[in-house]
Amino acid sequence: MAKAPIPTRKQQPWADPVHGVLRDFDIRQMAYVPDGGHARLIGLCLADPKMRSVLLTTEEEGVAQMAGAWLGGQRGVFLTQSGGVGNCINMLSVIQECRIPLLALVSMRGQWGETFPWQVPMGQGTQAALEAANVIVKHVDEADQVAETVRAAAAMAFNTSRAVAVVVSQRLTETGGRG
Amino acid sequence: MAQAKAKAKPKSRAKAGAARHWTADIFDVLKRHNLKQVAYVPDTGQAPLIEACIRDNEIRAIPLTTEEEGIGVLAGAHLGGEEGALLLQSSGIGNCINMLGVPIECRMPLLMIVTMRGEWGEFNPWQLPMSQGTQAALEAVGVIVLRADSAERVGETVAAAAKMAFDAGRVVAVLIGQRVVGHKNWDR
Amino acid sequence: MANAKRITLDRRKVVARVLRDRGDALLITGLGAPSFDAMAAGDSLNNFYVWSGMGSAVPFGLGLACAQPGRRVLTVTGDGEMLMGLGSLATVAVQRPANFAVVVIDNQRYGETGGQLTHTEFGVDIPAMAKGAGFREVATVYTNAELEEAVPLILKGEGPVFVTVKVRPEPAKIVLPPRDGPMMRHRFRANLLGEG
Amino acid sequence: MAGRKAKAEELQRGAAVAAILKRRGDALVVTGIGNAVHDVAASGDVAENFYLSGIMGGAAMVGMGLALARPDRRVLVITGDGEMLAGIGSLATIGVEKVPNLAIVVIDNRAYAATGMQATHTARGVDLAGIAKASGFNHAVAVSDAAGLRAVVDDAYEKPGPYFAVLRVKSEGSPRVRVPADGTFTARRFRRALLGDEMNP
Repeated sequence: MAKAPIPTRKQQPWADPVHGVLRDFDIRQMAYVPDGGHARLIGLCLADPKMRSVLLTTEEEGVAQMAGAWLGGQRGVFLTQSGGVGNCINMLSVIQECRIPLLALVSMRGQWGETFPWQVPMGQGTQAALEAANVIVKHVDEADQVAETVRAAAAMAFNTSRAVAVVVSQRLTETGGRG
Repeated sequence: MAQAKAKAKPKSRAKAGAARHWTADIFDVLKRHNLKQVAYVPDTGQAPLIEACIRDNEIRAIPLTTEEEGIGVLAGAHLGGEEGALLLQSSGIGNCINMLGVPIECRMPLLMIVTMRGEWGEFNPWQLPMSQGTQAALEAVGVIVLRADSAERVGETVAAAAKMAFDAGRVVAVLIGQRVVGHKNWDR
Repeated sequence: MANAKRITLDRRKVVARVLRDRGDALLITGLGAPSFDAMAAGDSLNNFYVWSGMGSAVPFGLGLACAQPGRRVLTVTGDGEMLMGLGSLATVAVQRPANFAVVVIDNQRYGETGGQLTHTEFGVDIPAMAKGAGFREVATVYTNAELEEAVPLILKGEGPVFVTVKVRPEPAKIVLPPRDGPMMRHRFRANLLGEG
Repeated sequence: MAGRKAKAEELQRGAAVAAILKRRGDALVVTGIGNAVHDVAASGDVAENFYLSGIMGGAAMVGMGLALARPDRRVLVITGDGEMLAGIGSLATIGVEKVPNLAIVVIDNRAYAATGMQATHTARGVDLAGIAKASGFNHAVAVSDAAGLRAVVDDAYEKPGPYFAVLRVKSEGSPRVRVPADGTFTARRFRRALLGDEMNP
C-alpha cells in the first residue's frame, strides 16, 4: 500500500527477525499509524500476504480492532509510536476487563537522544502510562534482543491472555530522517 | 447520596437546594477566576455544573465528542487570552494523555475537573481498570493531581487547584472521588 | 475516487498565497509540513506552531477563535493530523464560530514518517465529512483558479469554513519554525494581549 | 441535516432493534456502551452478542477486527450516537478497508442517555450518515419511520458493506435488562460459540 521508501535492513536490522516472530505466531491482523521507527516492520507486514494490515486514523482504533480480531479467532499485533500510547490508555481498559490478549510494539520518541522538546513529556511517561493501564512492559534497547523479546511477549500475551507491550528504544528506531 | 436517583433531572436537583450542592462550589471557583470557556463531555456527576455553565452568559460551554479535543480548545483559549476548564469523567483521562503533552510542554495553565468512576462502590466492572490507573496515567506525563473525597472538600480543593493552574501556570487535575459523586446501582 | 482530478498545486505556494492577504489573522499550524510551509511564508508573532498532540490543531483554533471573536483565526494543518481529530469537526460545527477557518493541505501522505499514504488517498473525503458535521462553508481546491476563489472564503467568509487544498506529494524543504513552547506561548500572547 | 426538522420521530428504539435482530440468523453482534447494550440484550442474551460496555468510541473497530477475522459471517455493530461520535475516525478507517461483511447501525436519540439526556452533536445538525458516506462506506442512510426501518432490516444483512444506518428514534433511554457485566465471561462465551472448543488459539 505505502509507496514510501522502506528503511533498509541495515538501518533497522531488528525488523526482519521481528516479522519472522509474528509469522511464527500466526499473526493475521496488523494495525498501525505510520511511524518512522516501525517503518521497516510496517513495510514487511504490508508485503506479507498472510497479514491484513490496517491503517488507522488514531491509535485507539487499533486496540479495539485487536479485541475484535481475537473474538473472531485471529491474532493481531498493534504497532504504535510512544505518543500514540497516550491516546490508548482508556481503550486498554477493554483489553484488561475482558482479559483479551494484546501484543503491542511501541517505538520510542522523547527518550534516547531526543532533540525535539515536544516529544519529551509523553516519551518520558510512556512506560508509566502503560503500567497505569496494567500493561506488562518489556523494554529493549539492543538490536539483537528485539526479536527474542517480541517472541517472549507474544508467548505471554497469547498464552496467558495478557496485554504485553514491547517498547523499542529510540536508540534502535532512529533512521536519521529528522533531528 | 442524591446521586442514587440516576434518573432524577439534574436541574431540579440543583434548584432543590436543601443543602448546597458541591458543584455549586466549583462553579463559584470558575467564576472567581473569570473562566470563559468550559469544555466538557457529559457526565452525571457534574451535570448541575455543566448546566450552570450553559446558563451563564459569560461562559461558553463547549460539548466535545471526545475529551482530548478539550485540551486543544483550552490551549487555544489561553493563547487568545481566555482561561477555561475541562470537565470530564475519569475514563476520559485515558483519551487525553498524549494531548496533555501540549500544555505541559508549553507551560500553559490547564484545570481539569475529573469525576471518578470505578472506585468507591462501583457496580460496573468495566469502569475499574481505567479508574484505578487514572492518577498514575496523569502523573506519568507530569500533571499535578489533587483529590477531594468529601463534598465539603471539593470547593477548597478546586480553589487550590485553580490557583496552581492559573497563577502558577501548571496543568492540574482535581479528582473528585466517587464517594462524593455517588454510585449508580442498577441492580436495586 | 478522490484522484479523478489531477493534482498540480505546490503546497508551499498554496500556503504562501493563503497567508499573503491574511492581515492580522491569527494562525495555528498542525504538526509537520504545514508548520514548515507557514514558516517559509514568513514567521509572524500571530503564528503558533503546534508541535505535538496530533489531532489538536483544529480544537486549538476553535478555542482561540472563541476567545478572539474580533479576529480571523485560521488553522492550517495536514491531512494526517486532521484525520487524527475528525470528531473535532463536529465540535466546531456545533459552536459555529463565524471567524474560524480550517485549511487542510492534503498531500494524501504522512510526510513526517516517510510519505505513507493516508486515508484521503483511498477516497476518504474530509470536506464532505466537514459538510456532514455542519460546517457553513466547505470547498475542495485542485487548481489555482479554485484557490483564488477559496482565499476570500478562508480569510473573510462567514465561518466555520473548511477548505481542503489538494497538493502534490513531494515534500518541500524543511524550514524550521521555533519549537520552544513556552517562548512561542509568550510571544503570541504578548503580541496579542500585551502580556506574558 | 434533514433530520433537524422538528418532525416527530416515529421509531421506538427497543422495537427497532428487535426488528433488526429478529432476522439476524448467524450474524455476530457487537454493541456499544450504554442503552444499545440493553436494546440488544432485550431481544435475547445470546452468546453471539458481545457487549462492549467499558468505553466510548470502540464498538465500530471491534466490529471491524471481528469482521476481518470472520469474513464468512455478517457482523453487526449496534451502538448509540454518543458512542459513535467518540470514534468518528474509525469510520474513515473502515471506509478505506471496505470491509464487505460489516454493518453499523446507530441508534440516534440525539442525547447521552446514560448521563442525563444531555444533547449530543447530532441534536445540533451533525449528520453521521453523511460523514460515513464521505468516509467511503458503500451505503449510508438515515431513517426515521417504519418504512425506512423496514429497508434497514433487510439492507443491514444484504447490502455489500461497509454499511451504515442511522435510526432516528424517540429521545429516550431503554428499560434496563439484566446483561452479564463480566467481560471475561462474555468474550469467552462469544469465542466458544464462534470457534467451538478452541479456547486458546
